[in-house]
Amino acid sequence: MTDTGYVQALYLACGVLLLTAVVILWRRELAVIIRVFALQGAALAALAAITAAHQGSAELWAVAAGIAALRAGVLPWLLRRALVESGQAARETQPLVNVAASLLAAAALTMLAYAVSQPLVALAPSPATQAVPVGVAVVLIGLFVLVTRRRALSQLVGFLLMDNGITTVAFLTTEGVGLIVEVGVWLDVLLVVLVLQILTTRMRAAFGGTDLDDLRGLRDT
Amino acid sequence: MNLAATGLVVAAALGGLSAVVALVVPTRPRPVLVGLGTAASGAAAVTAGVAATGGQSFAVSLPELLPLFGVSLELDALGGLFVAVTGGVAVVAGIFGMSYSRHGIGGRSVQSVFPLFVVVMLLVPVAASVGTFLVCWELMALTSLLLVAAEHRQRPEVASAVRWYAVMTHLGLVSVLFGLLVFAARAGGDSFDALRRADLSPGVAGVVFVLTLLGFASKAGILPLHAWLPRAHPEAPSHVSALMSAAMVNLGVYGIARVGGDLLGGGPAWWWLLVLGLGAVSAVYGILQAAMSADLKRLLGYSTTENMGLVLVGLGAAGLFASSGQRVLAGLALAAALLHVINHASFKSLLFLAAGSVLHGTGTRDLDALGGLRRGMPVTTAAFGVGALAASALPPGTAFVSEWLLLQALVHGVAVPGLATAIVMPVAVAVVALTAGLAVATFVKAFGVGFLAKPRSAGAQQATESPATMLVGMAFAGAACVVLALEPAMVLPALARVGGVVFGSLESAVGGEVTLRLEGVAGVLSPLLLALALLAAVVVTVAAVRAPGVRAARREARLWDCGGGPMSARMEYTATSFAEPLQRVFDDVVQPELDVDVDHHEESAYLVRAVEYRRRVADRVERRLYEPVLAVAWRWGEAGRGLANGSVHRYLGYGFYTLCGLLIVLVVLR
Amino acid sequence: MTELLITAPIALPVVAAAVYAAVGWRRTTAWVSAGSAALVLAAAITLALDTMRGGPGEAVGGLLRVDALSAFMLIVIGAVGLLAAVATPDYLRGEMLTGAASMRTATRHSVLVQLFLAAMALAVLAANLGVLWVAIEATTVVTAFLVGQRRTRAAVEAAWKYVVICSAGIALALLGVILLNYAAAHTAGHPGLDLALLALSAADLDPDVTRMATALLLVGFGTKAGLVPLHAWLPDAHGQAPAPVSALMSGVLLSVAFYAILRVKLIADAALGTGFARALLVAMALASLLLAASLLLAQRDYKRMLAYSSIEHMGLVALGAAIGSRLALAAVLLHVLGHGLAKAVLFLGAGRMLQVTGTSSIAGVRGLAAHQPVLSGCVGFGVLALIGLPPFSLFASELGIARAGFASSLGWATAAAFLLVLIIAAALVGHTSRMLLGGPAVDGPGAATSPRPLPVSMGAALIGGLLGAAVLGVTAGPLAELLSHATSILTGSTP
Amino acid sequence: MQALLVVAVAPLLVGLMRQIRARLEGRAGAGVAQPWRDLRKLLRKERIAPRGTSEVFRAAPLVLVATTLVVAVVAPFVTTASAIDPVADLFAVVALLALGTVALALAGLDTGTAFGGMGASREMTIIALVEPTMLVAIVALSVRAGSTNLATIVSSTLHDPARLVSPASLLAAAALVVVIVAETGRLPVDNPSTHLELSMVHEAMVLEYAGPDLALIELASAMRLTVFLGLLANLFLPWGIATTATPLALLLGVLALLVKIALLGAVLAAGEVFLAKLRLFRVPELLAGSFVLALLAVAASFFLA
Repeated sequence: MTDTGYVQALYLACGVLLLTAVVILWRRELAVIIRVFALQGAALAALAAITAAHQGSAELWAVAAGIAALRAGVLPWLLRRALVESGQAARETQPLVNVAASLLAAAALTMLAYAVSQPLVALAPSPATQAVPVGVAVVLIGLFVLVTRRRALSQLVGFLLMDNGITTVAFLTTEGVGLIVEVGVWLDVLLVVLVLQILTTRMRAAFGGTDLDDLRGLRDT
Repeated sequence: MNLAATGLVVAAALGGLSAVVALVVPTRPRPVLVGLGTAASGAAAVTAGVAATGGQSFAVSLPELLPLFGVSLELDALGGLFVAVTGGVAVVAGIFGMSYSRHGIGGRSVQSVFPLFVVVMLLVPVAASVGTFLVCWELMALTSLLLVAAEHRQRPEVASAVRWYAVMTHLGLVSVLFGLLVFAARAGGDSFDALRRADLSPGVAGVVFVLTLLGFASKAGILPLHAWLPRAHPEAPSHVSALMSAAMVNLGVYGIARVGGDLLGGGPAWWWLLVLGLGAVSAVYGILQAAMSADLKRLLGYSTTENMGLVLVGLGAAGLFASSGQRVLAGLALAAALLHVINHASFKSLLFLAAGSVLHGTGTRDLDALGGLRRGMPVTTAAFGVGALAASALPPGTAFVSEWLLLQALVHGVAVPGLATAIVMPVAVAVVALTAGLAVATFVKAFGVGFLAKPRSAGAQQATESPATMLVGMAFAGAACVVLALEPAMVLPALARVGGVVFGSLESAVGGEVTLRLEGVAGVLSPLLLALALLAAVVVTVAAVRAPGVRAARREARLWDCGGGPMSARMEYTATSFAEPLQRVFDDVVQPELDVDVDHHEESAYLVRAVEYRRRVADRVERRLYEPVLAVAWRWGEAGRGLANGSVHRYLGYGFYTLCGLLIVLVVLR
Repeated sequence: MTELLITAPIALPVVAAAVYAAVGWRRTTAWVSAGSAALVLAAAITLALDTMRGGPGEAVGGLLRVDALSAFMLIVIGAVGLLAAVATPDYLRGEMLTGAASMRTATRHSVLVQLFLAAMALAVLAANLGVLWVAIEATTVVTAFLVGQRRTRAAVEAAWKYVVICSAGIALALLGVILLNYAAAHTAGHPGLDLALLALSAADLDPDVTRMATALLLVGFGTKAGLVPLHAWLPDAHGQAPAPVSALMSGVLLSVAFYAILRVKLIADAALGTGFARALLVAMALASLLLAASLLLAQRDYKRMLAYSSIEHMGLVALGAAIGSRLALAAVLLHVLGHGLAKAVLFLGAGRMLQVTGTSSIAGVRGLAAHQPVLSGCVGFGVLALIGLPPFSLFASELGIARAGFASSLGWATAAAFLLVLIIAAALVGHTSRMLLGGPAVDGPGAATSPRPLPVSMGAALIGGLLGAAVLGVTAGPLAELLSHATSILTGSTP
Repeated sequence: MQALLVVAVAPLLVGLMRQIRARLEGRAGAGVAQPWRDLRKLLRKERIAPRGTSEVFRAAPLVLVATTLVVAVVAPFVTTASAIDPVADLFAVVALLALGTVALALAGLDTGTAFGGMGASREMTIIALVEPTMLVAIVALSVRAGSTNLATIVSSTLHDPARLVSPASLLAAAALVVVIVAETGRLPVDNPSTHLELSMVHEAMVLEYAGPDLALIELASAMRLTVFLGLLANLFLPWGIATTATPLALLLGVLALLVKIALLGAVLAAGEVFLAKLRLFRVPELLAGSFVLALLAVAASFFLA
């Protein structure tokens, strides 16, 4: 792969990542959100694959394959299953902040990410590190989704969004943090999602829904 | 090992042993063994303390104890005085407790904490490093707290007293801790030796002094941090009250003397004016509240505030004199203050033990329900009488001597130049005088209403004398009162040595063997001669009256009842009515709350069926100072609960906004 | 041999978990968990002796490393784990009596608790920051179901909040790990994420990147340590988890997360100077203390009260770490151990109170001392230990932190912190005395139950924990040397 | 010797004052020696023990007389050389006199009657204000003398008569006059000849006494009045007091004392004719006023030192 091709492919993948994050913020239907999330997973896998191709590293190819399986396959599948279980009533997210404001916030967060990432770029300027702000922005948008979305499932998506962003940063800066740690991280993420999914089921049994605003029993006021 | 060291080690060992014994022996012999052990420990401590004030010293360092800090102990004359006083109180309280503990407080925990309380009180004046001092100080708070809580099942007020005490003692600790730690940080060492050598800027020294003063004053029951005292002292079991009121509060004085005098080396005049001012306010306020109080133990508790106030007046005057180079007068004022500490310990332990005996015999400590105890409890009555005489600063009582010395010191305060002195000294004189006058009224009330006249309740009617050990305990305390009243000169050399520790070498200010002879200023007083003269005068009078052949036998006669038939106990003056005129006089200061409900007959508004009169003398300082603070805390708590409103979004939002803010700061600061 | 010993604290609980998974929880296996915890403690002590004599040791290809600090943390894990494990059988039996748990629940509980212990042991033994992160995140996963064990609405809610908040927070820490890795990749030494190597070559790290990484790591690990801003899971989770799990979470998990902060701070200080991490930690410490004070003043639930008190103590520990002198750090470590013991006792006691009275509301419990003297005594002394009264070791450690604080440039922060601690102490004493003191309640939920005596092993755990804290406060004995070694690691000096 | 003098003179002083009042009110009067005759009569009567009273009740008159006697012995009335110098301290003297009052108040409480309690309560209220005033006034006097020893104060005043017209001295004198009036139970604080329940103070306490006991109390009251007037006289007008122990000086001292006391008593008695008794709750205002005077005296002595 040529250098320009590599750079273009890299930036394309990063663009898709950021775009999908914004779309997740934009759309209300959970089914669409999950599909977009799968697309983001694929973009992330592509990013890994591009890096692998550029470096010619077998280990990175394996990592890319793992990412594709986990983030474009297993996790969206788990989410979809949870969505099916939850029935018709819970198909839409109900943001605490309306969509227009959310998008504005996303724009501001992206700016912030860009500003914050300057030293990261400055440490080792390269095409890959130039794209680091995208990863940071995805992390911040993910956190924003966690804070403002009221469905259990959309919080799950928000968490995964953060995780995708972090993985992006990892790839863009240092091509990963070593296989053992990488696998450990994946395992943890997977387990967290599983746990949250089981808890969603229990929540539905206990509360009759997955609206997080119902979770107000434990408080001091 | 000299006598001081041996005594102290034996005292600590005996105390610890008693605590262990309390845990293992069965209920029946427990109070006796613990009481004996505590008394023996106290006796050993007295020996050690007396030896230390006699010039012996003792130092030991135990770095293995108290992680991060280590423990170091040193017994000098100043510490020795307080060790001796504490030990003395422990002796009488221990003996008294042998039978007093039988009703309700003979449990394992209380009985094992009691000797420990004594031991840690003995260790406080011996501590020779910041860490050691604070740990002993806080252990003292802990053990006394547990003892105050001893009777929590019997009375709901105990729990409230525990809360007040715990919070305020902690407040005091934090204040002392701040002061000492700032001191230690500037001095670069924890040991008192390092602190003594430290060279502090006046500002820092002032901060250290004020912070520690606040904490120590709180322990001594000085305004404005006194509120725990009239709650905790009455609610504790009486022999514990005696220990707290006669021994523990002294350690507040010790702290001020040690830190302000010994460690900080005197300091400017304003420190001591502050001490004097706090003392003066406390003295008047304490005795006023005592005069209004109808609860015997609460009255005694407030009287402690008064007496500690007087001690601080003396201590403040001593510091003032020392700061202006008047070493003789400083010695005189300090001797007065320390003598008052000793005297107060003797009569306050006696009074609290007598109050305990009353509580034991009648089941109440409400003066309005007592009366006529002299028939059922003659020894207790006599004991309380001796104590009341001692406390009311009348000759031939103990407090008279120390207050006389104090006034002597103040009279000569004119020698100190400066406007502040010219204003403060007359006020201090007035305060001491006013306190003396009110103390007389207070103790006449306590003794006259509580013990003389007719019983006002069934409990007082059926009162019987307490068991022998309680009487022996009171007898010891009473003997101490009498000896101190007649022969105060015997403790003077010790006081002079203590003065040397506090303000550097002071010239001996008071001398004499039978007669107290002030050195450097004119003034003599002989309590013993005074008492003898009084006795002689009584004998002469008796002889003179008997001489003309008057019949010695007395005929019993009816009381004057205005012809209305026998008088009942309900017609008597109660403690409340006794204090009513005084309360009117000081209406503006004490601000009592009156509540009069008049219940009329149906037929006419002029015929009264029943009048209900309630009077409550609330602590005004409390009202003004504590209630707003409590209200703020309450509002804070209510508002604070909003922080945890259960919304997971808000919780995550805390993190989100913090993160964004943090990132922005990072961007800006780069 | 050493290699085996280093893996033992992780392997033993895993084996115990396997035993429970295979055999199930029953009379014969009830004490397996206690045995495993005791062995962990024994291993920890042996390791501590080894490290003091022979310096750090490594295992599993350098992924695990034990030094004095790890050994000390292992001792904390072992000690508190032992307390919790000893009390667990009685607790589970009590739950079964009330129908709140079944044999299956008990089995699951035991398996998860053992895995929890293993994860914590892994966290403190990890030689690599990435592994440390994985282990700490693993504790979240493992304990999620323990928090939600009762499956009531409240339990599910608490578990959800716990997992979501902690995962989000710890994700930030992951970002921090990755940034640190990035910075490390651009140094001469290429230390990767190895903690010791990072600390050695920290001076070469790019300051800007490291600064950002440190901020993220502190906030992220601070989440698990119960520090503001992402603290809010703590009262819910600690309030809802079964008592032994609350004891473990409050007594050890928070400290293990704080251990991560200490390791990060060591690197950050070397790279950035002490100012940055200190400023952040002081801010977090004061905010945590302020929050704890605000919520304790009018608290209505005693388990939440204990949870907020944990936030307070982590705030104090953070303050100590911010001060950063030898004395402060030694005090921090001592505080971690003392707090672990005292808080474990209190949570176990609170669990028993809940079983006896049937309510966790402070207003619902009155005059407990009258019919549960031993339990009340333990809870009362526990609270006294918590507010820093001697002879408990928290007195010495708080005094140490204060002493060091006034000697440092953080005098004002220390003063503010201790004023807040005073307010918190007042609130704790107020609430506790209302529950314990007074005559026997005549009616209300607190009085309805018949006086059930405290089970022996539960009592042993409570009294043992208190005695441990008290002995530690009187003399640290051989621990003093270990503390000194561990402090040297934290200050980057030689002992 | 001094004591005998005081004992002998005291009833005569009371008789004198009564006589002056009687004359001023237009009555003939019972004669100066009437109090002595009363005492003789009372002493011969039977001793009475009211039901329910205790040793305190019986001992109170003795204590009252004894304290006054001690003061009479030690205070410098005739000569500046005191019999027992270590007791001749102003504070001690004041406290001794207060002790007597306390004994009486306790006796009043001991009877258990409403009157006894009332009298004791009022007396204690008054003494709670009187004692401080006295102490403060004493301090004002002793600041300049540098001692609270009575003899020292008196002789220093003799040496430096100009001091008497200093503000401190005048203020202290005024304060002392007021409190002595209060302490001895004269108008306008208390009416020694009333037996009206609502206004009694002193008389209410001693209501149950009869016979020899009453005689002792009456004697003690008279002695206290004499002692106070004597003190007042010698503190502010010390001339004539014997500074040496020669018989002539002593005789002169006795004469001077008698004249001074008689004069003061006459002034007091004359004043009483023109005064009505204050309401009880107005009394504290009067005493507070005198307390402030005394305080000002001390302040003046400090400022002008």
